[in-house]
Amino acid sequence: MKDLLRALTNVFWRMPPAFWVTMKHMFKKPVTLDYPRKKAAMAPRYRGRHYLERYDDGTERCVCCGLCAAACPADAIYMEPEENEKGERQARVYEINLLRCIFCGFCEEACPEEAIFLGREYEFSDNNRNSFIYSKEQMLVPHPRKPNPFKRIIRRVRRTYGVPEQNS
Amino acid sequence: MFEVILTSSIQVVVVIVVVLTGCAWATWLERKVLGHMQQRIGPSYTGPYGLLQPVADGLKLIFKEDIVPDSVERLTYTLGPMLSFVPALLTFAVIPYSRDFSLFGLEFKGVISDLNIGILWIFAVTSLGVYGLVLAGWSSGSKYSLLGGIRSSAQMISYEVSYGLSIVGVIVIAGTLSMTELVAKQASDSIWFFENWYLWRNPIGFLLYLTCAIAETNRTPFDLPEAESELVAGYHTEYSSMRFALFFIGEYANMLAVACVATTLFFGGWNGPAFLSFVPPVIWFLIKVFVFMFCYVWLRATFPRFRYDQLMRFGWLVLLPLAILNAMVTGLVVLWLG
Amino acid sequence: MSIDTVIFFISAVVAVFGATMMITQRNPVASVLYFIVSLLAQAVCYVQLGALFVGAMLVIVYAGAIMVLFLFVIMLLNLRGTEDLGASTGRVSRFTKYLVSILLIAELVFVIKSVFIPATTTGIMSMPADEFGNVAPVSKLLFTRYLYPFELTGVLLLVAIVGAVVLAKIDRGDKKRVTDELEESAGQATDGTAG
Amino acid sequence: MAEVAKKEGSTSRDTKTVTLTIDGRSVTVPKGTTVLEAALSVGVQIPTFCWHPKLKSIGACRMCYVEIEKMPKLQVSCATEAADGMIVHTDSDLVKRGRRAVLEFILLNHPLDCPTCDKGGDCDLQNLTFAHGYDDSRFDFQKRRFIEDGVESTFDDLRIGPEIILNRNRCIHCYKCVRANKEAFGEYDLGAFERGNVTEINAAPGQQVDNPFSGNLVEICPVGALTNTDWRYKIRVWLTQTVASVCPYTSSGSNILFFKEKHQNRVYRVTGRRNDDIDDGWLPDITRYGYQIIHSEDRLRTPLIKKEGNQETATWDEALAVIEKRLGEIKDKKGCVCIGGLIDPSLDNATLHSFSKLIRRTLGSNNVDFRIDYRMLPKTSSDNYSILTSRPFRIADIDNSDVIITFGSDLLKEHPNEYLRIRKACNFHDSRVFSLNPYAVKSADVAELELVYGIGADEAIIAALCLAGVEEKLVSIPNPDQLKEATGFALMTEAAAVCGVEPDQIKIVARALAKARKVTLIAGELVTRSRDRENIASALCNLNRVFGIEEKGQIAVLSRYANSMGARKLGVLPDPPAVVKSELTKLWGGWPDTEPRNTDSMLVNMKKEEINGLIVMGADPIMLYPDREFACEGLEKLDFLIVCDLFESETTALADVVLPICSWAEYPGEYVNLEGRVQQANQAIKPLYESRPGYEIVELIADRLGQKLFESDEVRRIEIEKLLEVDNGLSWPDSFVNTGWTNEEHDDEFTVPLAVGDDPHHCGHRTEKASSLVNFCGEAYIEISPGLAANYQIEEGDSVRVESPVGKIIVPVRISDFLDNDVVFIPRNFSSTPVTSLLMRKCRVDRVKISKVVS
Repeated sequence: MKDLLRALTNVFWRMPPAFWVTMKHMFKKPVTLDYPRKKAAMAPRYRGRHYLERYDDGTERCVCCGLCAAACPADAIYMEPEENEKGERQARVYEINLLRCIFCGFCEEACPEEAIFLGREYEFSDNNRNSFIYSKEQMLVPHPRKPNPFKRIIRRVRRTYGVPEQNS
Repeated sequence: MFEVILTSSIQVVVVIVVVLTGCAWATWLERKVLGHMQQRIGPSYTGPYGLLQPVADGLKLIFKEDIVPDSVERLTYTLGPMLSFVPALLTFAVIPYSRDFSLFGLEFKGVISDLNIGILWIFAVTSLGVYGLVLAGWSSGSKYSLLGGIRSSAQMISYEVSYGLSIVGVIVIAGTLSMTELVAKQASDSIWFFENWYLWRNPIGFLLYLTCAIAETNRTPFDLPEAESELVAGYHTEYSSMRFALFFIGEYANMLAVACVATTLFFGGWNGPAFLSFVPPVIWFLIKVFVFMFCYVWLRATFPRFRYDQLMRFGWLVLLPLAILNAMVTGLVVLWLG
Repeated sequence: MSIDTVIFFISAVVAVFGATMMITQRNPVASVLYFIVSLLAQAVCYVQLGALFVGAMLVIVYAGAIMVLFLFVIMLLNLRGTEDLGASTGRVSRFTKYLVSILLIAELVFVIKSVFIPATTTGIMSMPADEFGNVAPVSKLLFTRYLYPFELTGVLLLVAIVGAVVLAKIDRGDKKRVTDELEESAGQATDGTAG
Repeated sequence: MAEVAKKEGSTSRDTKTVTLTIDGRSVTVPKGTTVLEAALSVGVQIPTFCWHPKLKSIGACRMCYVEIEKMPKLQVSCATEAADGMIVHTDSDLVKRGRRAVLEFILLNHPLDCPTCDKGGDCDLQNLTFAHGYDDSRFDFQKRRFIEDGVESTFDDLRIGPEIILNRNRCIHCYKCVRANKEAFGEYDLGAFERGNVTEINAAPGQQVDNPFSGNLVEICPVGALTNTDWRYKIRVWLTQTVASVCPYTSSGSNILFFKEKHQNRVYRVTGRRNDDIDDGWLPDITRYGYQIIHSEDRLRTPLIKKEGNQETATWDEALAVIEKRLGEIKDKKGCVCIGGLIDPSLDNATLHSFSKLIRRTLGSNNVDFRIDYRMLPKTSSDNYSILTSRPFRIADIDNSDVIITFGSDLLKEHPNEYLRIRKACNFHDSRVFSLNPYAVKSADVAELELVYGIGADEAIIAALCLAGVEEKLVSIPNPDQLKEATGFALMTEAAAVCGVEPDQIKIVARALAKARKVTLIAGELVTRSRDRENIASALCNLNRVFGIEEKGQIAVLSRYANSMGARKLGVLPDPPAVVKSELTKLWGGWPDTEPRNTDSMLVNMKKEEINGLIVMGADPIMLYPDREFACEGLEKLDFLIVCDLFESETTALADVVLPICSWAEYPGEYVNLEGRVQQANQAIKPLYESRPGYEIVELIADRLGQKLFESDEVRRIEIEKLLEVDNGLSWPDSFVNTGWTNEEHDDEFTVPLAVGDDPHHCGHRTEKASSLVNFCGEAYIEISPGLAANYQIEEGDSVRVESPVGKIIVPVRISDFLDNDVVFIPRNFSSTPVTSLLMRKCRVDRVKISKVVS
């Protein structure tokens, strides 16, 4: 009997407002975007795909130290170092699996050479998983630079090794 | 004799096509309405307003791989989708969608088969539909499917009785089991064209019918057999491709059938206002059915799923007593009023 | 022979076939399925005889409700394929088995003899009266001539339901006690490891 | 740093103790212990850079500051001797400030190039800075920098050895490398130059750091100043996992750690796993770099089958089918005696035992041997030799022996770990070391006295020693006449004259032997690979009897290969000692009653076509058997030859079926070192290519031949365990043994005695596949004394033609700085220059003729 009464009160007293709520929302403006046709404006510090940076003379900044891979919470970075013709350490293989990446930016934080940073592009879709594993060549492409990203570290390196200031 | 066979064949074909198309676009309707109710857009890419989405979905389902897991019982696994699909279509045999009419010199009846126990036919057929679900769940050899199957059978048993009893009121009032007669008795020539609808004479019966019918068609908030948050996809977890599509169409065909029966029993069937007699009666019928379909979606957008014990409690402790009460009271009143 | 007769015989054969298959299957689910086939064929027979109401009720009640319940129970018990249903091997039960079989065969012979041997014209093939097996006549019979048996059957079912409920209740009580004990022992075990 | 501090130098013999308090804990330690060691012994951790448990303290880094009450300043705990009643604080604020300041000074000139530094991740400086240092630098001026290549933009790596790379900017001047090099290895190729701010560690002028222990310098460097090319820019250490294993090159079984990357199925480096009983934590370079053969490109990848003269790749099934058919044919036609087996003694116990069972039970003959590189083995080995190889011997006991005698052994090449032990005994315990060698060897530099006797006069020198003991009345033996009779010399001087040694020197050794409280006598390969090893063994038995060496120490002929001891104990010989034989008979329920045939007699029988089938497991007889011509002839006459090896070799080239075998890193195995200690080598990586562990191959062959060798791995394990427990029951002879020495005649044309052995950076026939070891030494050479070189007017780097009666080779010359007589040495590890082609199996001393190649 108690169930019966409760059911009846529900039907006649509580359900109509509930229906009203959904009906009301039907005529509100949708909060989602008609995505591929309209694109959302990204926040200024949005983190998208990764880029690798070069020095002004064209050599890669990345020395393949592995700190980004160590910092990566998603274990998305794989690298194999090698020795270049100058005897310096650099990456032979540097891959980021964007399917695993959670775009947290820790790699950017961890990088002691300021060689990697996350750009703003977020549209990468494909029908093949392998194409989401970005290679070094894919990430070493020209890209919109962040304003003076390396000023601090360049100054510091020059100071420690006593390289005279250059106008660049 | 030949003409009868011809006309009924044409009718059968037309009805099947209309029902299947209706099912397809019912999915579109559901996605679109549900989207807007949740302040989303819904399908918008395939055709204008995403209208061709059902076509795309259908093509996708046809071309998908038909996976048959190793652990299934082959025969019953194959039978499952058929058993859920066929009874849903059979229902439409006794639904009157129009008055008798003639077209291209052929005389058509407004119904495929005018059985004198039409309503019982519907109940008999829909009660068989549950075998598809149960057998699919059982034969899949998967725990989720089995649970889905068990749930659907338990739910069916629990709500079938109330379902049957909920229409007793209307039948007692009308004194007939024939669908065409039921429609005819609700006709009215006055400006208040809806004055004879059985909805007014037996509102509790209508609510009971609606509730039980939703439960019978496994729709939200009674969609426990395929509760995706607990059972992956319930009884059809292991199905893919067209086998899955058969379940899908079966479910929507059942929804349509329930909407048609509700229209016929409580909303005067194809009867429309007399002053708009130039409109073909089938249009009125379709409008009413559409309203019911919309209500299905509306309901889905509004209410969460029952918990299993709530479902059982509601079925046995609320619906069943109410249904019995309704049948008895209506019977007594009819007896008393002669 | 009209088309109705043909359909009648076909469905009759199907009904017997279904029944036979039902009792010979090892898989309980298959048995249920064959039984449903048999029931549907019987319903067709009724319809062919003009008893639409009886046919529909057969489908609704037996095929639609009771057999679903059976299936539900089978699935709950999860009897699969060739599972041994526990044939009893006692001497008495073996004896009873034969006795019952002999009785059943005797009964069958008797029935067949009484139906076929007289060869009267009022056999199974004679068409029944109009309105046979439809709503009104059946209701009339039920509420007049057979009212008393009908109500008695109701009482019988009620007794069965009450009995089932009582049995289930007792069972549940036992389970509760067992689970209580289990919980207690589990609690002790965790206490032990914690200490 | 977690290792227990037990400094060898401080285990002083007097047992006075002092008691002090460290961080509130009372500690009692022997007098002479430093505060640091006292603290470590009770588990108080003190950070250090320059301290090393196996080296003397110098207090260079000052990181180990502690506060000692009543002392005005912080004290360097590694150089402060613990005294009674000291109250030491290791964790006070003052100490913390002191450490921080020290680190700040150390980091003053240390570049922040951790991202490119190979040490990053297991760097002491990183760890300790993280634990104790400031988190930012206050120094804002230019760092000291050594510019190596004139290009300022790059960093400053300097290659100071074949494998070692030095970055002087990173060096923090702990001097551990220099000290280890000097104290532990006795090498002077690395040193500290200049003073003050510009102090630098560097290779000695004109020298390369290429000593056989140079890898340890890299391991103990606390920063990335010394790195090696093996690990250079390969992988970060935190991506690797370590697996404990043992070395398959040294017979002491150095304990090692594999650093493996689990996803790549690859081993990246090997470091030491300090075990004071065996290796003290020092690894010879063979061990450290020898692992590279595992990932050599030349590894055999699939089984090969010879078809119409060509070896073609095949599947295991095909190869095994061929084996089943052909071996079956030989077995049916000729009988089992016609099948033999040779096995490499550096394989693990399971493989050795399975192999022995395959030959003995499945094939039913006694033709099984592991002694591939011994010439002219006697038909049955005598007890005198066997007993010398099986006496209890402990490496750690070398430390506290006050007299150590090495006899006929170039330890540096044969047993590097024991060499370091002897050096340690010399440095830390003032032990007296005497070296008795047929020719001068480098490892004799530890010796107080090196007696170089005439080559081939091994018995004579031992006889001289025995006689010196008697004549000088250093020992009293009951029947000196019998000794004289047995040795064949009446007087010590007679014997001394035969071997060309001053009698006085022999007397010195004899006196030391007689007075010694504890003796270790090690006999090595220079005599044991000799044709007359039985005689020499008898002579050693006599020596033992005269001086009672075993009562006051240990005497042993050390086995050369990693598991020779295991092979002996498991009876993988044609005629194992009777006890082992009976145990095996018991285990297997039978023993083939055929004539025992060792490597030598198997080759003889092959030549006579009485042995038609041979299974060679991991060995390369053509390369190592000391008569190449003879081995080749024997193997070529075989009907059917199965070779299981890691690499293609000359032996595999002759084989009808070649099967790839796993290296020791690819399956778990047990090895018995020369002490009889069973050590476990764990599986580091999954088998590479299609290779399989040796025992598995043996069992597959046995399965094909219709016998299941072992019911289960457990059965095999139990059998091995039982065999290893068997005491071979041999005892010293109860009287002097006749050694009967005669001088060997030789051809006048071939006059220069030739010594053949391993290069210090190589071992056996496989290490030339390890690229780092090839960097140390990549080709054969002839080592020649300056005097001889002057005779022939040849200079370093010239090519000479070396001819013997049976063959000739052309090799470049190295003028030796230790050879002083006319013996020449040629390493046998290089397949391009097969030195065994100069050898004759019947000779005791091979003699050659040298002529300069005029280009």
